[in-house]
Amino acid sequence: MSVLQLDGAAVAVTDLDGDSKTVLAPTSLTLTERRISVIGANGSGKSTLLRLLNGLVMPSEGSVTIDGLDTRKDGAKVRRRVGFVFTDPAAQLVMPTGREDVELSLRRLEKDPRARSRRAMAALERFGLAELAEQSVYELSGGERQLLAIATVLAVEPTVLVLDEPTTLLDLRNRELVRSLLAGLDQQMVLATHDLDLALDADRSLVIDDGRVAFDGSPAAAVAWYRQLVAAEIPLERRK
Amino acid sequence: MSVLQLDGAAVAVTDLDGDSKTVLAPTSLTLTERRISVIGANGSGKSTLLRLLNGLVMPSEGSVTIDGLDTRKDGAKVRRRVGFVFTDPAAQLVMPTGREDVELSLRRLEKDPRARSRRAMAALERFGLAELAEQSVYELSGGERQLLAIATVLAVEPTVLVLDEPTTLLDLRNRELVRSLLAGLDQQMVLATHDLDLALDADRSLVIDDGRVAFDGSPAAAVAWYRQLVAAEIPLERRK
Amino acid sequence: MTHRSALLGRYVQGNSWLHRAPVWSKLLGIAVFSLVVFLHEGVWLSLGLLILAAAAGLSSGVRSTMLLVPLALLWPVLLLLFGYHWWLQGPLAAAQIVIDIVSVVLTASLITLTTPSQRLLDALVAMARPLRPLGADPERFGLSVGLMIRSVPHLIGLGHQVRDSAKARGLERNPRAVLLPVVVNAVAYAQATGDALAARGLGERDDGSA
Amino acid sequence: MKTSTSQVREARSPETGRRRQGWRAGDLALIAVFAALIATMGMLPAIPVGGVGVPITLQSLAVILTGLVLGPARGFAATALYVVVGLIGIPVFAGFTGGIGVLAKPSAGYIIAFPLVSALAGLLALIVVRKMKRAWHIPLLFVAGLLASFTFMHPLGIAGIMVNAGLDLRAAIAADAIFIPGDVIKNVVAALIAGTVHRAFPDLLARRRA
Ligand SMILES: Nc1ncnc2c1ncn2[C@@H]1O[C@H](COP(=O)(O)OP(=O)(O)OP(=O)(O)O)[C@@H](O)[C@H]1O
Ligand SMILES: Nc1ncnc2c1ncn2[C@@H]1O[C@H](COP(=O)(O)OP(=O)(O)OP(=O)(O)O)[C@@H](O)[C@H]1O
Ligand SMILES: O=C(O)CCCC[C@@H]1SC[C@@H]2NC(=O)N[C@@H]21
Ligand SMILES: [Mg+2]
Ligand SMILES: [Mg+2]
Repeated sequence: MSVLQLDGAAVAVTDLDGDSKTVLAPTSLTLTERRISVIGANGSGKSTLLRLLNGLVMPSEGSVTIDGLDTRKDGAKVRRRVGFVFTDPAAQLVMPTGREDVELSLRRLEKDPRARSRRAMAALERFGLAELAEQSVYELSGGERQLLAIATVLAVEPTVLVLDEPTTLLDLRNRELVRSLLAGLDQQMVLATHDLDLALDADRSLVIDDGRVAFDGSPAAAVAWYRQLVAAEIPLERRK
Repeated sequence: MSVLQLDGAAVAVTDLDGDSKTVLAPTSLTLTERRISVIGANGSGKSTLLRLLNGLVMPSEGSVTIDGLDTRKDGAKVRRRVGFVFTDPAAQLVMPTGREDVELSLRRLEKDPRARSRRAMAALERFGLAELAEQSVYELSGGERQLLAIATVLAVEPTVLVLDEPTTLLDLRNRELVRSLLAGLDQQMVLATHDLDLALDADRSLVIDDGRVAFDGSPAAAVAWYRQLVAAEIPLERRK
Repeated sequence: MTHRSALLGRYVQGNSWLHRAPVWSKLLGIAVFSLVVFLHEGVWLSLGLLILAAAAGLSSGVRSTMLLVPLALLWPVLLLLFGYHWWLQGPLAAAQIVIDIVSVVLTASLITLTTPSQRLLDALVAMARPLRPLGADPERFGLSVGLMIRSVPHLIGLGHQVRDSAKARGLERNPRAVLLPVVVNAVAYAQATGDALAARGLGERDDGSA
Repeated sequence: MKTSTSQVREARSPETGRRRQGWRAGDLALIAVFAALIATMGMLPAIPVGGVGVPITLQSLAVILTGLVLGPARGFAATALYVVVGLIGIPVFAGFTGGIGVLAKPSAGYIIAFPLVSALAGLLALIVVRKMKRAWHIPLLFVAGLLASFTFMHPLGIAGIMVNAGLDLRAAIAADAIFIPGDVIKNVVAALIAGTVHRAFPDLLARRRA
């Protein structure tokens, strides 16, 4: 397993008014478990934490290292090691059809175009997407597109997988499919989700609340903790 | 309640090679219940069915009428009667702040700018969004944004509300928030969802399978039927 | 979580003379201002115009951090232009060019900073009304301009988002993975916006059935 | 002309097969977003070349692309919207300029030509994606853009330089010639992008419906 390390990493953003706002308070963590799940309310900072891990967001303070590689200095190397699946598949897919998109991912690994094409089709097959390989990605259903986004990232076999709510648009069956596929992978994995069943399927869980790690421990305890957090709030009253 | 009627309505698309593909087989339905839920697998045709109801998609065969208004001939009138809420609220909001977005909705109904502004604030108030009226829509939480999206659609007082998976991107609390809001609305409602609990909360349910209405009846029976459909398939094998 | 730049600024509530001025007068103001900037000669006059623009900005009650947002985004371009024109035409000419850009961008952003988008829309609709006999649809013209202004920051954000997703897959040096997806995503964004308008019965020719 | 967005798939009235009444919300959104795209690409640094003060810019790429992607009517509308917004005084022209004064600049001819270029490129593109085999789309879209550039952009550009910079025909042609290699490359890029966009969104122009 890789060592994902945050040393006092914090994220502040400047909003439209020019004010600075803390999105993630200084956080120190060492993640070495195989499966780590991240849960928390909308806007709590889950996506921000995940994006730190492959250098899509840079810490405004502190540092983030993956096996000793600093995301700030060795961004390209880090991203080659850490694959990222976005919640919004549209943010992920860049080519007009599924096959082309997977092939684009594979360019770095496979120089021979025919072999690349074969590998791409195999990757799509795995997710039951072979028939849709030549269809415009903008004409796929929401769920089909999300499956495709996962397929494009898994095709390059990164050593660490970071997944930001990868199952939100999926139906019962496809959710099961993705869950069992992920369970069968050897890769280390960090996964943010609102699906608490999926979150339970981990070795360690973090609960993020209002930009800080509010709980860190076993998945069962984390889910219980989060449920309590939700229940404690006065219903219909908004956080913050 | 309005009468939503499909008369042999079908949707077929031609791909670039000229091949035709059926997305929705000819369907005849008369929907008059107050709450109708639509469930089914990814790619089964739920969104397509919903989009037919307000003329975002036109039938390639047959017709769709809302209280006798044909979506093909009276598209503009139909869309004024039938409001549509998308899965991703970010796609729905087109103005920088909540108040401006609701005012945009109201432009057609209210020509006087001051009255428009007042009505917009009243609409926001109703959903407990008044304090957030001047905030950038990007700074709202997922749940707030979804509530706002629903508010912008309801501001023009549609008689029917069509919602395509409105709770999928939301956390536990926000899902509850949107659900209780929907339960309190007077409008007739057609809602597609993968959240089977939400689907149970209806007067009538449709299960869509492979582009046709495979089951039509009580929500409890529909959910049971769908679960069975999922269980019956050889696991990990894709439909179709 | 895309980055949203606000080159054109966004409305800031207030009650200054600029906030109260009718929208048409502000549009006329910028038309005249840009004409003067275009016609005048000499760096000192440029500086004078910039001071005028800055004074207008400061008297609008909008915080100076917000007035400076466009500069914060543009300074690399401005520096480049300054260097280039210095080399080509000397420091004074270079200074004039850069100062002119700053004052025009500043005055233009003052319009959006001090006018609620709906009032801007109303004004644009009123401006297009005389063209109705020619087949123009003022309401839809206004909506198009409003959407265009709104889309500029969105497209800049899209540029960042696309770079992010290319980076997330280790494709940072592939130009194919940047310009093309920006355009493709722009089309997708336009379609989503069109659907969102249609879903609310907006943007369609008014058949009088409101 | 057939215009429809991916989900709004009605173009011709089924009874008569004649052109339907007008643009839908989706078309309006496409027009606005592409006008914004031209403005955004115009914000990328312009490279001043030659003595007449017309820079190398990416607007020409955006203008051709707009035509090739949107077709003649929406393409013309989008580019015209961009030009109108610029003439009002919003700084969307090269080097953050704007206002009616640009019509007195040497680059005025190019600006006037922009909408015509989009319209012609769009008309040719419509024929290409409807009538030709897919394998030919990109090369023919390149030809379409090039034809539009040489029919309107360069001749009107030359005329503008003659009128506003007082050059004679030979000198004006020479001044314009500097842009030709770059514009050819831009046409290649525009064709590559447009060909791909039409595959991603067949309903934009390519798909014919019974
Ligand atoms: N670039 C930015 N500018 C302004 N605010 C930002 C920016 N990025 C994030 N935020 C804010 O930071 C907070 C955390 O965002 P983040 O996306 O990490 O939340 P999340 O936990 O992933 O939420 P969700 O469950 O809805 O996906 C939110 O309030 C968001 O609005
Ligand atoms: N324009 C189109 N061209 C080709 N195929 C299309 C088009 N639009 C939809 N489809 C196909 O039609 C099927 C139904 O799509 P639809 O979006 O209605 O599914 P859905 O039931 O909403 O799925 P999800 O649960 O994933 O949202 C999908 O397989 C999709 O790929
Ligand atoms: O001032 C403007 O905004 C217009 C600049 C026009 C530049 C023209 S467009 C055709 C030719 N190719 C270039 O790269 N620049 C010129
Ligand atoms: Mg998130
Ligand atoms: Mg759907």
